[in-house]
Amino acid sequence: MSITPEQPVVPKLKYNAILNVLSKGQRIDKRSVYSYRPITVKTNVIPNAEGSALVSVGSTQVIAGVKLEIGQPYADTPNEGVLIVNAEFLPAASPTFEPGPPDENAIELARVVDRSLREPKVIALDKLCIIPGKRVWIVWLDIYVMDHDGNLLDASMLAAMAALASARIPRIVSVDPNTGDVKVNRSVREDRLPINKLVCTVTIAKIGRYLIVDPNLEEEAIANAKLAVSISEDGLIVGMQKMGMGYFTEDEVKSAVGIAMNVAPKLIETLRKAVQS
Amino acid sequence: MSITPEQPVVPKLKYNAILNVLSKGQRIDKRSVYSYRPITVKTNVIPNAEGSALVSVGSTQVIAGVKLEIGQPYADTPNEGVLIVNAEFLPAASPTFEPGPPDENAIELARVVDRSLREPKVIALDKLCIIPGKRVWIVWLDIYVMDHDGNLLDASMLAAMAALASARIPRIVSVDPNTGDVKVNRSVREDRLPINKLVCTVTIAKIGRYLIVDPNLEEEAIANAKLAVSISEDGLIVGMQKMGMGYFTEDEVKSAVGIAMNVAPKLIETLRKAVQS
Amino acid sequence: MSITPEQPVVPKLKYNAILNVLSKGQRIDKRSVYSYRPITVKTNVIPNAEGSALVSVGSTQVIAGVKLEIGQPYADTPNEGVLIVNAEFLPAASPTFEPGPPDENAIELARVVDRSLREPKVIALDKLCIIPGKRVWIVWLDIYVMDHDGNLLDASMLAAMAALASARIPRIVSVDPNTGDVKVNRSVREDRLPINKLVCTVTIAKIGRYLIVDPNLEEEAIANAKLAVSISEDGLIVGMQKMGMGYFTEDEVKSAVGIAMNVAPKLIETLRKAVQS
Amino acid sequence: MGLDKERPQLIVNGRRIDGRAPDELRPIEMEVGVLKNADGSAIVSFGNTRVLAAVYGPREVMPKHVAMVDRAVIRCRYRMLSFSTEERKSPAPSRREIELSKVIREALEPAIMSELFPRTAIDIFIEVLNADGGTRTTGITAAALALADAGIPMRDLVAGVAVGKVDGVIVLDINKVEDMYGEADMPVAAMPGVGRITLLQLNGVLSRDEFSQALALALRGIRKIYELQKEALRRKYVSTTEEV
Amino acid sequence: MGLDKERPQLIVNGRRIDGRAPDELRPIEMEVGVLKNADGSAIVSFGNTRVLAAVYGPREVMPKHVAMVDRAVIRCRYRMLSFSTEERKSPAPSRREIELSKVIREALEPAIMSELFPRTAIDIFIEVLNADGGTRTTGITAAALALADAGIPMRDLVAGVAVGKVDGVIVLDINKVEDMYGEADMPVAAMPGVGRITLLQLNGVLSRDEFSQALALALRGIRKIYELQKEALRRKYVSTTEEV
Amino acid sequence: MGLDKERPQLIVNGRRIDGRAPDELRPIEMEVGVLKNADGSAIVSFGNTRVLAAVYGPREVMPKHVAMVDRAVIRCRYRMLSFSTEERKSPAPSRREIELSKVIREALEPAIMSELFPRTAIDIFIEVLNADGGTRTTGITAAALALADAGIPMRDLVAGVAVGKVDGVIVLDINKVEDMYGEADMPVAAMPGVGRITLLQLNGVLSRDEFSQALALALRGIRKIYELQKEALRRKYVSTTEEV
Repeated sequence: MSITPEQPVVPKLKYNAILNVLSKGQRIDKRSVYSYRPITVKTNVIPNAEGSALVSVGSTQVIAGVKLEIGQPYADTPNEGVLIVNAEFLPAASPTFEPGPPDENAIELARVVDRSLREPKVIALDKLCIIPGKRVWIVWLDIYVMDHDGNLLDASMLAAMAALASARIPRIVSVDPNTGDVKVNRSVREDRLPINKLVCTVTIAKIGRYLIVDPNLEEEAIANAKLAVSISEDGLIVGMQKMGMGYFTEDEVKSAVGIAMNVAPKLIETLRKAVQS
Repeated sequence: MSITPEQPVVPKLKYNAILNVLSKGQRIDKRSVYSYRPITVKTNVIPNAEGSALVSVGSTQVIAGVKLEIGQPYADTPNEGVLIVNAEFLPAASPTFEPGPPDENAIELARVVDRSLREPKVIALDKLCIIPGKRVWIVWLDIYVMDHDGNLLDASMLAAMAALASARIPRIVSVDPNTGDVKVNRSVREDRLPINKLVCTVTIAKIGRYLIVDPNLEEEAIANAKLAVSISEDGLIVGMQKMGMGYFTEDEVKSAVGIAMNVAPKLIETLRKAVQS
Repeated sequence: MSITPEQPVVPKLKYNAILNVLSKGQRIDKRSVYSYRPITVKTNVIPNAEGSALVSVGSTQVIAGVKLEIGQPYADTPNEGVLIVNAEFLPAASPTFEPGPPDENAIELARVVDRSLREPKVIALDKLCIIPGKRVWIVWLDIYVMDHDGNLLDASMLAAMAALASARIPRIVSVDPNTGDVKVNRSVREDRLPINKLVCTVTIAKIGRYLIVDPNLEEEAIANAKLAVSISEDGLIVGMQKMGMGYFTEDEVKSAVGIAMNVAPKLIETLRKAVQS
Repeated sequence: MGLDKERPQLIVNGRRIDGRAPDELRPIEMEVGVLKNADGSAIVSFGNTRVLAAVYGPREVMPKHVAMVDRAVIRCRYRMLSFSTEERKSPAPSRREIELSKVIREALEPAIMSELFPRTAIDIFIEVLNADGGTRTTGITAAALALADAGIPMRDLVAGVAVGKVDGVIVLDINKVEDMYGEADMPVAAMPGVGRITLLQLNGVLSRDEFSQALALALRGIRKIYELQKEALRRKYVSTTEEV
Repeated sequence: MGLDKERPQLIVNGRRIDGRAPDELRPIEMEVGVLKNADGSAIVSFGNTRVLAAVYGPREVMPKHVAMVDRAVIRCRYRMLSFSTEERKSPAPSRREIELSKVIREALEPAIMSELFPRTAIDIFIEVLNADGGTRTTGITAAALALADAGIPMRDLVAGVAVGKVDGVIVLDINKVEDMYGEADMPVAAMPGVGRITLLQLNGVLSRDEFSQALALALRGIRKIYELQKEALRRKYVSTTEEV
Repeated sequence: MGLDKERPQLIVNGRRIDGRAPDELRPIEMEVGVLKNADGSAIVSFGNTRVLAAVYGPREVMPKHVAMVDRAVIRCRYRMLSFSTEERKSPAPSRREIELSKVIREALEPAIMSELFPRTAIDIFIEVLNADGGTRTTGITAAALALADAGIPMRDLVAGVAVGKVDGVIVLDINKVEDMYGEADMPVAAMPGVGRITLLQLNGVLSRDEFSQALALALRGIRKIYELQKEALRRKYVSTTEEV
């Protein structure tokens, strides 16, 4: 059962203050309406992961890791590797998060990231086949939210993308096509995980009648609704998700998409720098 | 832990009214003590199921569906198909049902249906072997209670039986006895699922000292206990289950069995008509 | 989440009484500080188990059973059998135990028993290989606490050890090294499960400044902490676990180990007698 | 989308695999008030996609601490019955079902006047009987009818449909095959009377122009479905009145 | 009941596979008061079937909302220990165990004067130590003794036994092999002193005559078990008194 | 410890596989106050073992019945992130994680002045980011810093380290390879300022002398770690002051 969540209490004064600066094209933290908080991306932070990244967007912190394991392909894609995305909101990240299996918010986040990677074929899964129909690389992408100050999705997508793009594949020592036995030496990592293109999400929040990007926790608390737009480096829309209990008009949706397409290249650039280094 | 259930509150007036008409051989809904409410059986209501039936008994509604899948036989019956029966009480069906995995009542219902099908060999499981010891048809029978107005078991058994008897087996395209690889074309359904005989259950409720069949929800609320008798079309007793917190005397049990054997042929006839059409 | 447990309420009077006799080197049940309550070990109490033992230490009762099944070895020990230890505190055993999956106390107990068996190689797992890399004996050791009057670990370890040492292996009728097919006749049991050495645990409780062995339920309720020392029949320390919310000084730890090493041979002797008969 | 092998041609001579024009809905059936116990209920079919929705409430909340002092809580569960899909679906709730329960709830929340019923719950159960594409939007359409049938005050009905891109063409109300082999699947729900989009997801790849075109097509389809909803409610109201 | 291959002959010269006559019970042992902590307890064996029952209560109910204002709630759990069966049983509760917990509770409810203890719980734990057929009826027999041992007022003891049809013969107190290869297994429980049948299940196929015959045989067996129960309680009472 | 095949030689010329002397700690890093939302937090690394600890509290307890009238309840969870290990770890809590959550809680309880905060909860979350041996003791060391960072009054800090026996030699601060192929792994935690051992486990085989030697080595190592803890807290305090 999905249930109406408890609404965070935002004092009227605060609410008015946020709206007031928005009416002047500003944010309470001095940002412009279409700009992000400072972003940092650190890759290869987890020695045991084949790829990893720690991302901060303002005070929001997310860590993502990639583990590569040998497994069986899906029956309908016998010559392709498999991508599995999970997300968890650590109870460390917020006083309101509780320990336990991922809730609907974490599941939604993981599934939006998953679709945004899968649909534009971000990973070249066709290059991850080891024995056709029998053995392929399974790409486990695990995302953990460590500190929650709003806009978890965009931070998670950046961490996911950076972890994938910096991942390297362990050495395959031997392959027996008959038995399906594949021996791997995990202590040696060689080729990069093959990536076709970079993707990011841009989350636009609607507060009153205003649209802003990268809402922080206070802004999210008073936002009517959010629209996340996934955009690939070649400028296509590769995913979309309306979130929250409010609505958008057709015009608002179109504006939001336009804003997202303007902002996305900067995020893609940030990613490119982080994974090249 | 099985726990004493909350007793539905039945006003004393109602209770006396029901008992009063019963003492005259009647029911509050004008039925005679040994007659069923109107029964409808619609088969093939679910295109994606190999067999399906929607049954109503008065206002009680149950839907059952059969899915056929390729799988492995049990080790002790290597040349037989496998039957798996599940039942769920949808939260839509009653204000007292909660979402979640099947509770003890749903599990008991599924197991009584299962035994009533298994013991008299209703399905010719021996004809569902594809590769001896390796591949057989798995018969998944899923029962969902949609609207609860009493006597869920008899309605469920009717739906289950009708779904099975109207099911058709998907075409097997190829079989490789060595690898166990079986290819199926689900878009073409051919032979009927082989059925040896039809079976029904007749549930007798005890209210005060009176025995009645097909109790509705109000009658169940004040019944001391129920006895379900499963009967095959050749007039044998193929299952039995006492339910509820009360008891029966030896004489009451014998009377109940007699009533059930008298009533069963009508239910079997209803089933026969529904699955022939 | 592990959570501070509810503290049992021990009347001040009782507490003082226990401390008072301890100060004279005595226990409230007349035992000396380093002696166990009466111990009984009955083996082969469960006909369907390959090995079993019912152990009582005072009023504490534990039953352990061994089931042997054919299964696959772990990838890193292809020529060895597999040991799996589970423990459950039956709700029958104490008014404070609730039905459900094992809690952290039962899991800790099982894992301490497991390590105390695994590290000193109590079972000759290398003799339980049937087809190298493919088929080995799986040793399922299940421990159930039936009545809780303190010191569950030592009683459980005695029951586990006695069940293992009295277990006999079912007859293997046929082995097909190619298919991995192994036929077993469970109605005939032959060789003993190969045991390299006997092991016991000695649990020392700290009450005030005093160290005692085999605390009963009342003593456990007021103990600051416990130290369990696992000792093999050849006098080595093969495991250790500090339990409880208190602490030990370095000297207390050393004293406790000394006490345990003195007491262990008596427990080993009790075991030896029980499994020889 | 996946499943490239044996991919069928989805558009032939401007017609879709089931013969429809690109902007054509499947045959739609709606029946309101199909259950006795539920406060409101409806079954809606879009072609072979068939969904039951049932509503209980406003009613007492259990457990109590879930209640809110200023509004009713909306609880929503979307599920697929085991036999509704081509391969049997395990009855354990999938991650997909958990996500869809959330987005469906968020698609209905803007329409329900929940502020009128503080400290209560409104429970919405959506059971997919047969799945052939567009189950979430069919479910939203059915749930809106069930809410109305339960007499719960709403700002407007909510109707939904999935548009998509198949063989390069933007099409309305995609079915399972089009979803599986197409380039994009975009479910949309809206309150047509007040012009509010309450659900919007995109699973696939679109250019900005294609997106605008798809959104407009969805909103046109939704308006047609909305008319069918109002007619179904009228039918129910008339037949109930006649019975009296 | 499946497993046709290598099916043994179950009746030879009028004797059963373990040498018993058709209407003969297995050796029965009963011990009352076997646990220190439980308010009442008993171990009962029918041949190799061996079951422990423990009772706590009447006691405070947690969580409180489960309590009833006019009676004690009875909570009952039937379980098989992992090593009690030929193949190791997984400790996760099976559907069979969940069903049996319910029918056993319903077999005991009519005997317990729960109306004397409103707002409390009576907890019954049945642990199958070794399973060789008839575990539910052995469990009911043990639970009745444990309830009596706990001093809980009862209208009568409850005793149970499984009858069956093997090789065409109606037999009393079937064991595992007879259950597995026989034509029918029918567990029955009753309050013999007052003539009330509180559990009745049939797993198999019987004619109407065979059913009547089987039921009568079960009730005769139950009367014998009932005498053994009373003796076991007397023994406990005497030994307790002697200790004093 | 298993895995006998291809067992590497662990001590060569008195040096360990990573070049350390037997009584040498790995490089240790500690950072306090790494999270914004948590009341206290720290990341501690022992070589490649890297653990995050976060503390919330004292705060209101939910559900309420868990609260204690005379003290704060301590709740503790130890977890390994999925990618922290060589083979991906399933996110379902393992029995190992459940046991370690308990022993870590019991290692911290003696230090926390929980009697000052009755009816509240102090929640400790330990997340293993990368595992290379000694994760529980690294976690305890980090948790003590997080508790101090949260301003929770403590009797002393708690620091921990795992000692072991490899190739017959007693060594300090064992890493994963030494744990896997060595003869014994003995995690120890203590409050060094007051000489109290709060965690002690042995997984392996030791003689009595070896045990005494190992315990003494552990306590020496713990004292060094304790100094680093105090320094890390001082650093945090100074930098915070400077910011002001």
